[in-house]
Amino acid sequence: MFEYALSVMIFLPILSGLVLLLSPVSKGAARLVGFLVSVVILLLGVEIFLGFTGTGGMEYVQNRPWVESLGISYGLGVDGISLLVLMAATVLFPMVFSVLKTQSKGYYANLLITQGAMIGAICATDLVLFYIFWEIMLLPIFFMIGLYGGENRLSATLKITIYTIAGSLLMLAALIYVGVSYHAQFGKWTFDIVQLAALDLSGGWAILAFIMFMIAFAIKTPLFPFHTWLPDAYTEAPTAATFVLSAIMAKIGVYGVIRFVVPVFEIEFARFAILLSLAGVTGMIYCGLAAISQKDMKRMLAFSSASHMGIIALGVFCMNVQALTGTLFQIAAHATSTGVLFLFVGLMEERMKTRDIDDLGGIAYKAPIFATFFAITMLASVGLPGTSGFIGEFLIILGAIKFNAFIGVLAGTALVIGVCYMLWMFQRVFFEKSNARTVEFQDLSTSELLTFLPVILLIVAMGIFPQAFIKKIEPAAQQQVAKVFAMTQAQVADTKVPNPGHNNHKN
Amino acid sequence: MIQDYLTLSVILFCIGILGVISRRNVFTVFMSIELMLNAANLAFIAFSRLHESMDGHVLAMMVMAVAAAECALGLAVVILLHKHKGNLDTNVFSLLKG
Amino acid sequence: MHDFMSLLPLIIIGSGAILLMLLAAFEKIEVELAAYISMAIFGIGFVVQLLVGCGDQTVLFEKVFNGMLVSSNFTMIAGLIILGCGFFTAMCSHTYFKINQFCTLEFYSMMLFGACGMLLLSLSQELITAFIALEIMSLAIYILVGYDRTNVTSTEAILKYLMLGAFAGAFFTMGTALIYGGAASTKFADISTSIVDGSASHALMIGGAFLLFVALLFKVAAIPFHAWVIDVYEGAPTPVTGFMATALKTAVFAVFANFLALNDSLHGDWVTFLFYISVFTMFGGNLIAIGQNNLKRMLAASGIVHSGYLLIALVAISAEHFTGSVIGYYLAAYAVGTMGMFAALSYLGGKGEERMNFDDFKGLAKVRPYSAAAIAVFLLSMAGIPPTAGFMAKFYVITSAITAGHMALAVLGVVSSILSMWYYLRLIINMYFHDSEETFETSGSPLASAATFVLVFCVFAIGIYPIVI
Amino acid sequence: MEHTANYIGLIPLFPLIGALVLGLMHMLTCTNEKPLSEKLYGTLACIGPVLSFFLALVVFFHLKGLPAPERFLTHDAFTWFAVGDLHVNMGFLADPLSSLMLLFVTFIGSLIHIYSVGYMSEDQNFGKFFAYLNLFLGSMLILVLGSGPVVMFVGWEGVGLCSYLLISFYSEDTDNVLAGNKAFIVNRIGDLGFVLGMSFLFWAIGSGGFDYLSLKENAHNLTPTIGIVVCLLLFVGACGKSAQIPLYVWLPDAMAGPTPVSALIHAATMVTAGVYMVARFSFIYAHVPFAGSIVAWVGILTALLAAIFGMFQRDIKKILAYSTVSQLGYMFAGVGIAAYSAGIFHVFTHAFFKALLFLGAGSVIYALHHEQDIWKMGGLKEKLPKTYGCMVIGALALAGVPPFSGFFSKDEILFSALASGHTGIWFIGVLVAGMTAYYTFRMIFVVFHGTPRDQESFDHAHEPPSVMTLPLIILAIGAAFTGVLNLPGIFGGSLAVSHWLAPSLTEHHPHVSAWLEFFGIVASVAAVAVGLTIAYKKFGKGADEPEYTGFAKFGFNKFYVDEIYNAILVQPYKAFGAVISRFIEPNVTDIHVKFSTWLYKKAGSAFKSFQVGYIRVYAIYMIIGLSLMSLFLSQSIN
Amino acid sequence: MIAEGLFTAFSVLAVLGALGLVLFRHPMQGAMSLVVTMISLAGLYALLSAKLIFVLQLIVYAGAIMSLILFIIMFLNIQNEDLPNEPKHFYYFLGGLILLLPVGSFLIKVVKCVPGVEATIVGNGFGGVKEVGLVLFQDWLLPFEIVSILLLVALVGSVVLAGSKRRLSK
Repeated sequence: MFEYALSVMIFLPILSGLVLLLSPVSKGAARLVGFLVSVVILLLGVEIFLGFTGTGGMEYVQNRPWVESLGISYGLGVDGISLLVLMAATVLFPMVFSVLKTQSKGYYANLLITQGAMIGAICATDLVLFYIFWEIMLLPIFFMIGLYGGENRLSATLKITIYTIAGSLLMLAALIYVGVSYHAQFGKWTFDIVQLAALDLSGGWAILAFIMFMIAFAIKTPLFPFHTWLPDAYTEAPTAATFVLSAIMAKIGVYGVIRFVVPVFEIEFARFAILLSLAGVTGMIYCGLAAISQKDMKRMLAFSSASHMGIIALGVFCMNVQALTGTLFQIAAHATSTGVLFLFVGLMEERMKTRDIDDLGGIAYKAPIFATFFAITMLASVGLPGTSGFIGEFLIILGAIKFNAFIGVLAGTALVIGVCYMLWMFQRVFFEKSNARTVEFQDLSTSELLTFLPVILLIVAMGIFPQAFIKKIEPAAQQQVAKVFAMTQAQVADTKVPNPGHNNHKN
Repeated sequence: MIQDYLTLSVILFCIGILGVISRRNVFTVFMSIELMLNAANLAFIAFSRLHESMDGHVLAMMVMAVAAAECALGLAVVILLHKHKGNLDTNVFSLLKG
Repeated sequence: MHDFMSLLPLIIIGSGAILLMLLAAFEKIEVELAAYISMAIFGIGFVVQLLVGCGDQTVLFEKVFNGMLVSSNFTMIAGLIILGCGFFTAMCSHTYFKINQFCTLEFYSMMLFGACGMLLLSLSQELITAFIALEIMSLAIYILVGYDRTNVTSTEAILKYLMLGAFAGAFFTMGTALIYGGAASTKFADISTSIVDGSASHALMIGGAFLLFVALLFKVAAIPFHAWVIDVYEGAPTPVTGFMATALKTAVFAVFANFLALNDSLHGDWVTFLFYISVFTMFGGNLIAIGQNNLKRMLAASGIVHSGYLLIALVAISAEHFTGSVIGYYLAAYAVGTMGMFAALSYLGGKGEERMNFDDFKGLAKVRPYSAAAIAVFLLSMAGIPPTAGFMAKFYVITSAITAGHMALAVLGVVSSILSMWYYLRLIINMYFHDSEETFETSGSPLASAATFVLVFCVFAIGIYPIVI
Repeated sequence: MEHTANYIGLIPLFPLIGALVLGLMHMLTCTNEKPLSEKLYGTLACIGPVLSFFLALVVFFHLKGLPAPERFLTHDAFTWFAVGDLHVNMGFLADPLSSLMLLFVTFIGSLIHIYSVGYMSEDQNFGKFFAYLNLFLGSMLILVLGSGPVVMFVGWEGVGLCSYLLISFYSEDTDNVLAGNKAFIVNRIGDLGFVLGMSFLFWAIGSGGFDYLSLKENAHNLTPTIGIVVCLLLFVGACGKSAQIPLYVWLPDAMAGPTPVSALIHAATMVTAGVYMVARFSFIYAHVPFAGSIVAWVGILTALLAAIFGMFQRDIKKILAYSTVSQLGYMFAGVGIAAYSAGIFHVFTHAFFKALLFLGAGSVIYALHHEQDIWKMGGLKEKLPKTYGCMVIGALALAGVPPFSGFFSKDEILFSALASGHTGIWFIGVLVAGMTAYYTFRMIFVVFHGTPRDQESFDHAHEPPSVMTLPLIILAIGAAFTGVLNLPGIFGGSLAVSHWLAPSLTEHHPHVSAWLEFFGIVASVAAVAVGLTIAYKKFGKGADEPEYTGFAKFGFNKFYVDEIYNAILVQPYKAFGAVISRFIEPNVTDIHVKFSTWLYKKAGSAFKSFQVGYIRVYAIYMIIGLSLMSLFLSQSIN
Repeated sequence: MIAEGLFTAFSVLAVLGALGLVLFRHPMQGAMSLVVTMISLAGLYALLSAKLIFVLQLIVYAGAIMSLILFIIMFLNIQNEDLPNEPKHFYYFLGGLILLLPVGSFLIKVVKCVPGVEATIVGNGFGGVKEVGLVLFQDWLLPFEIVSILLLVALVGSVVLAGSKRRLSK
């Protein structure tokens, strides 16, 4: 009975969001609807997670031809690569609805639409379908930032929107190129990623297409140096939008690379892997350094999120199963930790009307529960063992060492850099003397406590029993890496391509 | 010798263009366009002489008809302009720009 | 019989035009009624066109018209678009002329005559017929543009359009002459055969086609023949602008494609030429649109950009098996979006088109959320954001370009649509992210708004069910 | 070869459960008007450690019951994560080495819990303190029991976290929090080394299973270069955790925490984790003596440096802190020269006497109401006789005066250095022994002898409650007599501990003449005696703080190492961050956005200005295009 | 022989007339010179033995259309002062010439490519009314028909634009 689960998960939120937008209901009702819908999605998501067998293939597949003349089909499916991203997109949303109480109708409606679109982008197995959802999921963000954002929200929303659309339009050309060259090689039209993987591309246009794909995903992720929209957007955006952007949308950028770029462009990918991984590491260090000198908590978290995305992306480029699995795991882990952190900051802003670190202090004495939750989340995001953050980062660093010792060592510095700014912030906000502003700080109410508790538990559980997740995603990663390796080996056999991925076949 | 006719028609055509781009007087511009149409007609006739088929003549007649229609409309517009500004300078009519 | 059937829409429109003209001559009816009548005529024409359908490439009345009219799927699509645009234009005009009082009955008959010319143009397979049809269309449009005789700007608009249009027409005739000289005939079929058997003089074909294209490119406002379009769009009454922007462009592109597709070697000669033209058109159009503050001017410029995309499609057509599906689909998508914009403008514009600038629409979403949403949808469709029709159209165009081996053209097209993003979003930002100074009170009939929302539906319908392909 | 014993998984579990319970209780009730009673907290807090201690005893005897080569108890709780060849089990390994650590960690841990019940009374965060303490003990036990490097790393980071939390326990005071941050960050730098070391180790020999026993089997596949890299990286981790050059700077500041914490974490257990780790990886270090000697030299130099600093400190806890660093240096010297058992044995004894000294110092501080400056104390021996006695024993042990425990363990190390030909290390070791004796008894004399320097606080001073003195006494006994556990042959002993540890270590005992051994003992004893006498001469009768001049001033300011680090690391880091976010981000990275926006606007206005509105000009545009095209086309026709 | 002479004469006249049209300041003179051009064109048509077109050129063009234009010029009675004064129009003329050089050379290059065969003697009926009429009504029926629509549009249009003000709809 769950074969249509994915379609429901995609279109239920979108439609209900549209209905909310078009119908004159009160904000309370809108919030209720949003909450219920997101809970339904959550349940479906959990069902999918439990029912997922993890054999490395697509599951919950749906495939309907849509435009026969070009072989575009309405194809959905989940595999180990998309599973955890899907979880991130499904599990966290009810929290948002239950925490953010006092927002307008459009706020909740946009949230729903963007959730549906993101789930669509995650589950799509057809390039064109993916692209469509990929574009749709940006629009609600555009409106949310523009309507409910901070003071210079207009420039922020323009920047993120045009920047991202520019990237994705380039991707459009690239993906059409892929489809056309498939037609040229196999004589039939298809945009189904599984079949497109059979393609082998070469020549200047292929490299150009690869670069265009990578630019699109690099902008979304964001990968250094395409991250410059991020601080403004994250800072100006309303809490929920920041949450969505940081927790899920950024991950879809990385996911896109794994799902659509790697299978099609193995050769180019292997060729550029070093460069890309350098970009990832550079971004990680750069943004980590930038974070240390931020006054605004949200901005600091924005930079920290960018920094983590750098290392997550790095895991993709290392092309061995440890790093790839680490990335897939870290996607979920970082989604939980960063998302919750941004929500916490939103809470603090709601209560104290400021995000400026200098105005805060001594919250821990007033709000031990809040402080504890914040601390756990923070420790997860700096990758302390026993929390979700450690497994992913460890696997990525491990893989990076294998891929290239130098890059691995650089990646390792993530352990230190993250701690520096986080502790500094934690000290200034939660310790030290409490001031007039923070002395009335209210601890989490019961409802908020009940909202956050499951996620906190999830963070810890993912740290202690990661195998439950890893054993579902690992086969897919295994296959992916094996395939890339095979292709690059074949390439190495005839042409001498400098190819860093050529010695990690067995793991 | 057909070439001479055609060359002449080209020359006339170019002079017509010249009139359009170098004059600001509405009438002159109109008549230059008429001149261009005439050049085209000459080419038609010359070609039909070359091909010894009379299609060219028919085409020329059609062009004449079109020219007449355009001319009628054009003159109506000229009258309208004159009502508005009492002046036939095309540069006067440049409110729409930028 | 079938020939007659496929001519039927044309006949309906023509006779409707003449009917309205007579009614106007005797001033028997009110303008509203005329609007309804013309809507009815367009509607019937549309339905008939839809019912007639038609197979591929049938020469109509071979004996009588001796192969000057040919109908095909492509012409049917073009006809549908033209008639649909006419229908919606009539709806908009009804509202528009409730607000602005300078309409007489001839307006609608002129519109029908124009549509008649367009249909002829899309069907015609012979140069002089095409020329006459072009002139019918243009003359009718000239008159509609300058319809408000009391208004100096619209008079200026008609002057510019008429003069430059006649100028371009002269090129068309000269081109026809040269082609006639080259191929000893002006019928597409004969031209094609004479090209094939090599009896046609290559140089004359080149020169003639060149001058011909100058005229056609002028009509579709390709750079560098674009300059008139912006002023004329601004000067013309809003519904007329919509009609020009959509139906006229459809007809001209129909004949353009028919002519290019008549022979492969002919098309081959012009690929490079059109390549550069389309690139310049796309980018120049964008750069013009950036600076505009008036919505109609911006839409005119964006129309230039879309002509650029259509030129890409022209570059990519293959004369062997020409279906024109890409061009048809793009025209349909573009027509729906643009028509919708003008429909919305024609009832939001207010008396004397007082609200035509970007800043006049600040905070529209707060006051009239649904209209704002509709406009946003149209803009997104023009910008090519899924799941609207504009996206699929862009998708098909780029696909055809790459399939034809013009990857560079595809990339440039994509880049230009990046450039176009800003001025579309600008209006959305004005509508949504600012507070409203005024209450957008609009008098007039609800027809235009009805048209707007129907068109919103069409945008999504065409986008999600691209049946045309 | 190894046996499974599921109960060893429980050992770390008890304190962890205790931590969870206490933490929840505190978190949920601390904002109430009246917090829960300290009795409740105290008893709950002490249950976990005590239980673990008993289980540790069980483990010990279980192992003892087995024949020596089979003394390996393992328990794989569950597969933690398995990716590709990387299989990491949440597994525990109890072998002689870990069982020894287990014993004294749980033992001393329990004692210090009990002591803290007294010491921390009337603290509003009583519950939180014990939650942290329990959490620490749990992590420490995971560290000790972990069956592989990754599991060890869990405890490794856990203890680091707890030390951060406990150092910044009095978090209202910024300095304490800063000290905590410093500790955590420096530890993190070390952990970076650990992680990288683990990664290299895995890619080298880890594919056959990533726990100690499998690694030990595959150790022979390790190429020397990779071996050196791995060893040094792991040693970086050890440096961070065990406060060796150059990462020792956090430990003195760590004294900002409550004294029991200093005793348990920063003296007895956590800081020795580095030594334990090196001993754990003895099967690798044994392969690459070069790395070992680097370890040894770093250790002994640290010992020297810390001893120098220790001689000039005025804060009683700082003195002990530097002595800890110095002793850790000894231990690393020991494990560095492949005398693992000696190093571990010193860890063992040091745990007792250093915990004793700290707790003694704690009760002094407690008695003087949180006065830590030794130059404000004096003559306390009649006020605090019990404390005084215990402290003296501890001091003797620390100074290495025979027959106290410190003497035997330290001497074992020095002797092994001598025996294995590391004469330089031995010499410095002896020197440091003398200095140790000096600064230890300087402290003792200044604090307890002479005349009170601060009469008023002297009068209020009184012996702390028995809940605090009892652990002192027990530890004193330990400090006095644990030495006999590893009596060398020359004293008719049989190196019991070394033999006990043998199965889990890879080492060989050089056989040398008894004369050499005797000479070594004499030398170190002589050095100790010299140090003692100098100390007595200077401070025995009670003296006031001398003026520090020249080298003394230099040493008093700890060679300005903190200032240097601040200047060359911390400030540049912050400045760089500021530069990036203020300048580079907007002006360099974002330049492509800015430039394209500018270009976009410019082009827009330019094209706008082309629309002049004159018909003639529009026609001219057309003709310009026309002529260009005809130029273009006239190529194509001949 | 005679034909060549006539051709030269007519073409010179035509070009002169065209130049006059472009260069004369007053539209009246321009119109007059255009008439010259048209008449000489008619002569050329005759040389090309296009009898009907010769006649039509004289009647329709030189007659009807030109007189209409002249009439309008008269009707608006343009005085010298309300003509646009175009001081620089000569420079525009030269600039235009330069601009047109490539175009003209291109077109001439094109027409040079037509086979330069001597014109054969064509049959007597060539270009006569009857023959052209037959062609017109057999082959070119459709254009002929739709031209009527075109003229209709032009008619209505000029009425709408220039006709007397009529009551606007209420």
